[in-house]
Amino acid sequence: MSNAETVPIVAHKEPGILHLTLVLAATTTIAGLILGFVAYFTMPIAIQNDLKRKEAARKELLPAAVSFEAIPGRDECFEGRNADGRPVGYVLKTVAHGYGGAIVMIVGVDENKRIVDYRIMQHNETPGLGEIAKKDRFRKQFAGRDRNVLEVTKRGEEGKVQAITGATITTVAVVKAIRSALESLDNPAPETGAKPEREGRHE
Amino acid sequence: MSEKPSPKLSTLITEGIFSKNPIFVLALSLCPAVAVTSEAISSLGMGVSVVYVMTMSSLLTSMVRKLVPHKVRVPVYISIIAFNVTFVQLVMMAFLPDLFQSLGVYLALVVVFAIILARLEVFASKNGVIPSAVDGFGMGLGFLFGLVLIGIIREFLGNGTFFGIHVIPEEHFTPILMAILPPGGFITIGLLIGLFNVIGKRRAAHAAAELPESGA
Amino acid sequence: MQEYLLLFAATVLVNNLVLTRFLGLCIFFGVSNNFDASLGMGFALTGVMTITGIITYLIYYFILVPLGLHFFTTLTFVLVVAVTVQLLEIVTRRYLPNLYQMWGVYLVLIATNCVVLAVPLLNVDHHFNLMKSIVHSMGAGVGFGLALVLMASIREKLETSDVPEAFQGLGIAFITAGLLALAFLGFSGMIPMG
Amino acid sequence: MVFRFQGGVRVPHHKALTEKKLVEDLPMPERLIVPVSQHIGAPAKAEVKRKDEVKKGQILSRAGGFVSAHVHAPTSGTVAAVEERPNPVSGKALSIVLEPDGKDEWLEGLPMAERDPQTATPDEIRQAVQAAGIVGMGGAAFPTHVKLAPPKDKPIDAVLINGAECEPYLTSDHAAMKLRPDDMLLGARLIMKAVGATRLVIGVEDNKPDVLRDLEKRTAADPDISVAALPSRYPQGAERSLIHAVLGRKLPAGKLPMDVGVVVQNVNTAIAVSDAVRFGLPAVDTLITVTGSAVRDPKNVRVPVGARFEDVLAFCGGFASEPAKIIYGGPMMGFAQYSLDVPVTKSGSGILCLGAGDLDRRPLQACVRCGRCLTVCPMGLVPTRIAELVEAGDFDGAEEAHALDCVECGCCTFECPSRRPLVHAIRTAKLVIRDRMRKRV
Amino acid sequence: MPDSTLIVSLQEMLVAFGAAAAPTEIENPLVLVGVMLGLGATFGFLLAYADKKIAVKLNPLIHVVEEELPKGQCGACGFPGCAKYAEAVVEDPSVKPNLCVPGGDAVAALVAELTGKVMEKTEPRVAVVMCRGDSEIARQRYLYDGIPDCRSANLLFGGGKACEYGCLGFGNCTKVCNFEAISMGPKGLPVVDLSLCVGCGACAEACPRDVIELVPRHAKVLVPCRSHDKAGVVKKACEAGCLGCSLCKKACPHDAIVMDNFLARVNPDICKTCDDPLCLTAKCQPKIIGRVSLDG
Amino acid sequence: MSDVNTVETLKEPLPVPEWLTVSSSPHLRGPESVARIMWTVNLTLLPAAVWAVAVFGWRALVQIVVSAGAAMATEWMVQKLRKVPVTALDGSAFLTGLLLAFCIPASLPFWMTGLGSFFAVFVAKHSFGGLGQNIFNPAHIGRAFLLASFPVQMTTWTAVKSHAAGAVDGITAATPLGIVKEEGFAAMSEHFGSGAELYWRLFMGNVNGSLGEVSALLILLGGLVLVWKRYIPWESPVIYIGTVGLLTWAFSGDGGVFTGDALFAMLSGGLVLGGVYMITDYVTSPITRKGQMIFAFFAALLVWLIRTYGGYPEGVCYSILLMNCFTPLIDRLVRPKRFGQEKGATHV
Ligand SMILES: Cc1cc2nc3c(=O)[nH]c(=O)nc-3n(C[C@H](O)[C@H](O)[C@H](O)COP(=O)(O)O)c2cc1C
Ligand SMILES: Cc1cc2nc3c(=O)[nH]c(=O)nc-3n(C[C@H](O)[C@H](O)[C@H](O)COP(=O)(O)O)c2cc1C
Ligand SMILES: Cc1cc2nc3c(=O)[nH]c(=O)nc-3n(C[C@H](O)[C@H](O)[C@H](O)COP(=O)(O)O)c2cc1C
Ligand SMILES: Cc1cc2nc3c(=O)[nH]c(=O)nc-3n(C[C@H](O)[C@H](O)[C@H](O)CO)c2cc1C
Ligand code: SF4
Ligand code: SF4
Ligand code: SF4
Ligand code: SF4
Ligand code: FES
Repeated sequence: MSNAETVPIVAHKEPGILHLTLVLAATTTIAGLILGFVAYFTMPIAIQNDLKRKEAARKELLPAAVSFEAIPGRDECFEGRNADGRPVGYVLKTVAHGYGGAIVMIVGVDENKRIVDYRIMQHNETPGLGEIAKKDRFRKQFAGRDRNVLEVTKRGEEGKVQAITGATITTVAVVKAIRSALESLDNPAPETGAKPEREGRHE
Repeated sequence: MSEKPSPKLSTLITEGIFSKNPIFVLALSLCPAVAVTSEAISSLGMGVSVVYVMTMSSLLTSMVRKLVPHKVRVPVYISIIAFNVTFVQLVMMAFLPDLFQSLGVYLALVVVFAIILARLEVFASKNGVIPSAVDGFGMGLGFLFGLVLIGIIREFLGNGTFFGIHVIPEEHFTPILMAILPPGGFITIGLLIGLFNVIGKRRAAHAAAELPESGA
Repeated sequence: MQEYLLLFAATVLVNNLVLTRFLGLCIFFGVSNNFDASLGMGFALTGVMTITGIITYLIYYFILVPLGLHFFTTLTFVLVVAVTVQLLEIVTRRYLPNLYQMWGVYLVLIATNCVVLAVPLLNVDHHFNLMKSIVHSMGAGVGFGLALVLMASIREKLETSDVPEAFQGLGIAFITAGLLALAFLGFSGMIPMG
Repeated sequence: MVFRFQGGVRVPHHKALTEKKLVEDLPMPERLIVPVSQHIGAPAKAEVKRKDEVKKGQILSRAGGFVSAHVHAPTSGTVAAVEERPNPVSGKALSIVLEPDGKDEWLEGLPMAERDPQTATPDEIRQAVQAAGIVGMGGAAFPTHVKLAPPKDKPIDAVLINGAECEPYLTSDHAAMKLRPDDMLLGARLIMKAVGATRLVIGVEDNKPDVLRDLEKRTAADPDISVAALPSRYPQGAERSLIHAVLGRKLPAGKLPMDVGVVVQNVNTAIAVSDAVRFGLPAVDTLITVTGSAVRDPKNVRVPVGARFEDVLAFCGGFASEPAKIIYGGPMMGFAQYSLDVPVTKSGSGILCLGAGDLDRRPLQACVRCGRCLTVCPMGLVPTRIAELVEAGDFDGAEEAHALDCVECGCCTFECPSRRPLVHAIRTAKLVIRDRMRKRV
Repeated sequence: MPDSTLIVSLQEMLVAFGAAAAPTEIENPLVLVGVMLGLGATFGFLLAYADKKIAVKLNPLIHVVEEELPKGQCGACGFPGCAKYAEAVVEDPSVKPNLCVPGGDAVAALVAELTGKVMEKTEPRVAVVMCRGDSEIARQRYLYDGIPDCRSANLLFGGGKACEYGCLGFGNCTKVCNFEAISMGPKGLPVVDLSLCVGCGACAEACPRDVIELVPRHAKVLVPCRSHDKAGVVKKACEAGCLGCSLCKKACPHDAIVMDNFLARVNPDICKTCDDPLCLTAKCQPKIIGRVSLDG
Repeated sequence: MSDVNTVETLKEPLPVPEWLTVSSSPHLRGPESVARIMWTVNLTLLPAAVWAVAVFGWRALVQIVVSAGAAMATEWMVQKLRKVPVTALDGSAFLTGLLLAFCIPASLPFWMTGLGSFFAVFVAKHSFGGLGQNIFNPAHIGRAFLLASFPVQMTTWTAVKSHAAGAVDGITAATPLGIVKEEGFAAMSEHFGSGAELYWRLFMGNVNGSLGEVSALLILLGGLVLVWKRYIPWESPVIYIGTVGLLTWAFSGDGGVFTGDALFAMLSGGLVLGGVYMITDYVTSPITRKGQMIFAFFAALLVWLIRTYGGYPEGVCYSILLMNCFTPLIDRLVRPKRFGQEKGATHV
């Protein structure tokens, strides 16, 4: 804010407090009204899009299921049902610390608590490095594993998850996140509403 | 500014892009220039948003300029900008959710870009609707230009792609990852500024050489 | 306690707003060519950010959230920042003239700076409680001040250096900031935030 | 006992050229140029005018106050002019051009009948020194009688005779100590008496073992006199460093030796004191070393004050090769000259002629911040910072960085691997700062 | 990717919108209007109140005056920067309105009017390098090996130039000009750009040899030399040095030229009334007396 | 002195020299020069370089040649472009290149080495004005640049020859610190042994790592020479290496306080190289002794922090770069004591 503006030399009558207040109030009100009007149209679209995306992601992670039921008391944890309404697995959100911060993912698990696939929703890993964890090539290693065969190797040992070269930390984090998801399924649901501060929100 | 009653519209635009480029010359509103330029596409998205916000804010400001008392002009102008920004946010959220996500907080921060408020104060608040809109547009274009240039360079170096398309086959290209990391942003811009200076100097030297020798 | 200390350290060093988040660059490059100004700006920013951090917290959780007006966050916060800064300027000038002498001049610059707006937004984004919001805002200010002072001391040295003409001024400032950021990569992965 | 001081450098001595040579006397030249003022302090005023006939020892210019010194005629002759003449230290100075008549006649009553030094009272000593116009021969040319009159509240317990001669090439103090050791000791005792000191230390660098041995022998019987064999390290002879090394007392910038109870005098000053007290002889000549690779016949020469370089050098056989640099004084602190038409002054210690091969023409580089200049600075300064500030034109900064504390010893520049002209920059700073101070008042 | 770390994520936004405030709720425009009105009014009131009741009133004239100053921040007025001068000239009746050198008469008149002070005329002046001994003409007396700085060179017996009055040519003057009006010419003498020089005198101040003089722009004739040496000495040192022969003085019918210790000096105020500068016809041997036109 | 003077005219007129050089005192200069210092430092690194080639084979040699060559070529090019005196042969660019080569794995593709060396000299050194003006240690900037740009290649270590048989895939082999970071101290001991055997291997240069990490012994010997020549102070390396050992011993042990393996911490990674050659770089470390000691201490603290809590197994490079940022500040605040002045009175 500069003082560059020329102030009139002869002081004419200055607007009073009420005047100033009204001008600003009017501005914000008008702005608010228009925005409210816009939001009225755009918000539903945005919400619809987002719901669709999530639904699609769940479908992909658990192809066997046709419908998903949120499990009460758990944060974003869904039970997948097939056409008969029989549970065929779970899709749930899980978080772990990677190289650059939290990695937020959703994992699809079949009814035998074996991994189907996962999606990384949000992460701060290095693009082109940690990001490889998003790729098919890497994800495929996980299919069919259960929590007992989740170990990382850097040296190509059989039966273990082969680490991304140069991004072992990311690999370990992904594995940790999945393991904690699987473990949480084994535990009873926690008390509802016990999470005032959500975990996993990261810069 | 106010002494020249009607600045030529075309110069307003070229000034914005070149001689008063907000990023390379004025060094204003630098944050997004580093933050969102690791990909060309988000640079473009940011740039277009800024063009919109600048044009519209200038336009609106020059419309209401006579009604706004001096004392509250800053909050009023800021409200006008914020209004435009929120509008962009709402629209983008509905129709371009991915872009919205990758611009993140920086889109909201357009509100406080010094360049926008500065143009409102020194130009839009003293000029008519059309010149103001054009001025905002020109400045916005300069910003867009700078952003996209940086974005293209960084994306190419750091990822080997041009707007997401692999221009060199992936197998034959080892990206220089740092280009899209924070330091890479600063350094790329630093080197670009150096390059601009060298080019500018060359051109000035050429221009001077063509002038007849001026006696003392 | 430890939680707060860690959050503070993380904000100052690991997630330094300027060097890893590119916030407040206009001030960062504009002010750091003068050492004393940088120090002053660091203090002024810390003060302003702490105060706006508190105000925005209250407005957000007691007005916007209950009324479901989240999408006015940007508009509201920016007004809070602008008005707070202007009020602070007027009030300190009147009642704390010494303080104003030292730091008041920087207030003008702060009003339209993105770091001051970004910090409240981040507070909300991280779902920080009031105490954490305060710690985070202060940490952000201190981190910014640290980066400024480092940069200023470096640029002061550069003034007597033979920097190539093409890089003089902003060019070398950017490169320096880049190398600072490269060095600050060393902190990455150190303290998780949140 | 190891005598150590802060900082300093090891310099090549280059003393072999004249170290073994005896002292020769310069034949009286055809013309002398005697600067009217040859000391620091209030300027003296000329007392003669053109065409005046003067006798040797007659006052040519009279002290302009207490901190000032007379200048006496070095020989008998005619005053040819009183005018501005080139000066080896200040560039140009009002000087008395004297044409010797060849008779070298003393003024009436000079030399006096010998006075028994034992009977001289402190006041008499001071008066004799003041009348003789003696100034410090160690380089600074400070009027000696002032140093011999310390104020009551500054008791002096020790007198240091400075025979360090740490400057490379120079051997004039060495030669004097060989030639007139007893006069030197006598002068030193007189100084002790004048200031009421109880201790006398003669500091000599250990690259003069002959003198050290000789002096030790001569003073063995005296419990209050000691001879300190100082390690050869430049600037051992600088007052502050010497006091620190010998007495362990630290003399900060801005303080005088008398603040720590010491008076420091050069060996040649001591000899002059002895001459003045015993025979009333004024300071009309000085012992200098004429040396350097470009001089055909390097010598230690006693020259009348006012002898021009040209004449002195001719006496030493002229040049062996084209000189590239001619320095008045030693190579570390001396003044480079551009003309040979300049006179030797009372406090002169040498004329050094360097050939092109002696000059260091390696290219100048930017400071690599090696910190050597800090390590060697005897004053604990940061020379490179001062130089940087000067380059940036920040003289307030230079003042805050204590540029004025610099004694211009040259250690920093000597040591700098980048060949930075640090002393030159600091001298510029001192000039500008003093200028500004003057304007401030 | 750190770049994307600031995301107020879509999810977050949507959770907020979706869960807490379904779009239907926004339908109630009263809440919205109420909040926005309230916020705007509160802020507006706070600001307005603070401004009226708390703010320290500064004389608004200061800003007005500052606006009129050229903002060279050159300090020629004797104050640290234009803002300080503006403050002083408004607040302190003893500060003259014509101190701004770059602004010249026009600004002085404005400032005088604004502050109600009496305007005195300032002569527009310009820096002139009073030396023509460039690297080809002037002789050196020694090889200077030292810092390329006029002050440092001057320290060593007055520098390498044989003439003790002339320009040393290391360009200290060029480093202090705020208006980029003076720069080193090709032959080691500084050159002043008359159209840029505002006559602030910073360069003259910086010169250790007083080679630069501020000369009224109306000056017509100058002897650009500062040497007080006698002819013999001058001739040995420089071909462009004033010999002190006083031929020009004798040629001038208006007594505009005086001899100052072997140096001819022209009084521009007398000289400006002269239409026919006879002094130029004098047989000046170094040919340095000359006509100038300093009107930029 | 009345007795001696005889008056006699001087016969031969003296040929007065026409051109004399005039400069400020002193007129005598010491023997040291930048080039001499730099090449000496290079020379002290030679044994370690030879050993690295012996251990890693010809690739190590090529790395050194490429790195040093690119550094000098860059310096030459920049100085030609800027039309300033060319100092590419003064040894400082060579040293930067050599030290960079010492910080990278032998298996790094050569073009990356060249690029890193170019970046080091161009961006970190010459954009600041060249020798003496840079803020950051060029060699370390080169390494940090390479690490940030090519993390995969930069963390793929060649196994030392004597160890190659034990490496699983022949090419990649983890460094001791890398294994400690990811799998814990015990896992590292499995690979590299423990106690005296481990120390001996580290000391003699028998572990995987970058070229300069291999032999603590030879680097230390080089350092001794430099200390003896008074080119570097002894305090900095001692404080740096010692503090890391102390902190590790005190806080990083598996069995509680004072059980950490200090010797392992001190000998592994590039700590010795960094302590001897890199925190002592004149240009990028504080100019006063006191400042250098502060620098060394905090750098050590950072090494320990990064090794213990950070994202990287090794913290030497970043610790030094981070402290480089503080160097101008330290120089601003820490001034030597002026002669004879009381404490505290010296600050400007
Ligand atoms: C700029 C930069 C970015 C990095 N990004 C990641 C990352 O996103 N994920 C990761 O696991 N490691 C990352 N690393 C590497 C780690 O710091 C560490 O060296 C690596 O994980 C060791 O893994 P390796 O044992 O597989 O080589 C990065 C390194 C640098 C220099
Ligand atoms: C301005 C000035 C004043 C001095 N005043 C005294 C004094 O009052 N008493 C004294 O004994 N010495 C005095 N000295 C002499 C110094 O202590 C010192 O001996 C002299 O300057 C020679 O120093 P140097 O040859 O080491 O440079 C004074 C010196 C200077 C420069
Ligand atoms: C760097 C430096 C070196 C000096 N070296 C000597 C020396 O070797 N011999 C000496 O007599 N005086 C030397 N002086 C002068 C002494 O500091 C001191 O002024 C002198 O001994 C006082 O005696 P005077 O008044 O009789 O000259 C030196 C001064 C400085 C600053
Ligand atoms: C003792 C010593 C240590 C040095 N260490 C380094 C170093 O770690 N990295 C580097 O690039 N140059 C080093 N140099 C060389 C030189 O100082 C460096 O290139 C400068 O930073 C370039 O301006 C060193 C020089 C010396 C004398
Ligand atoms: S700064 Fe002065 S006192 Fe210190 S070493 Fe240099 S010349 Fe000597
Ligand atoms: S000795 Fe020279 S290179 Fe070393 S710090 Fe001092 S000025 Fe710089
Ligand atoms: S005019 Fe004065 S300051 Fe300018 S170059 Fe000449 S001597 Fe130096
Ligand atoms: S040339 Fe001299 S007088 Fe003219 S503007 Fe520049 S500094 Fe001022
Ligand atoms: S401070 Fe962020 S855009 Fe200016």
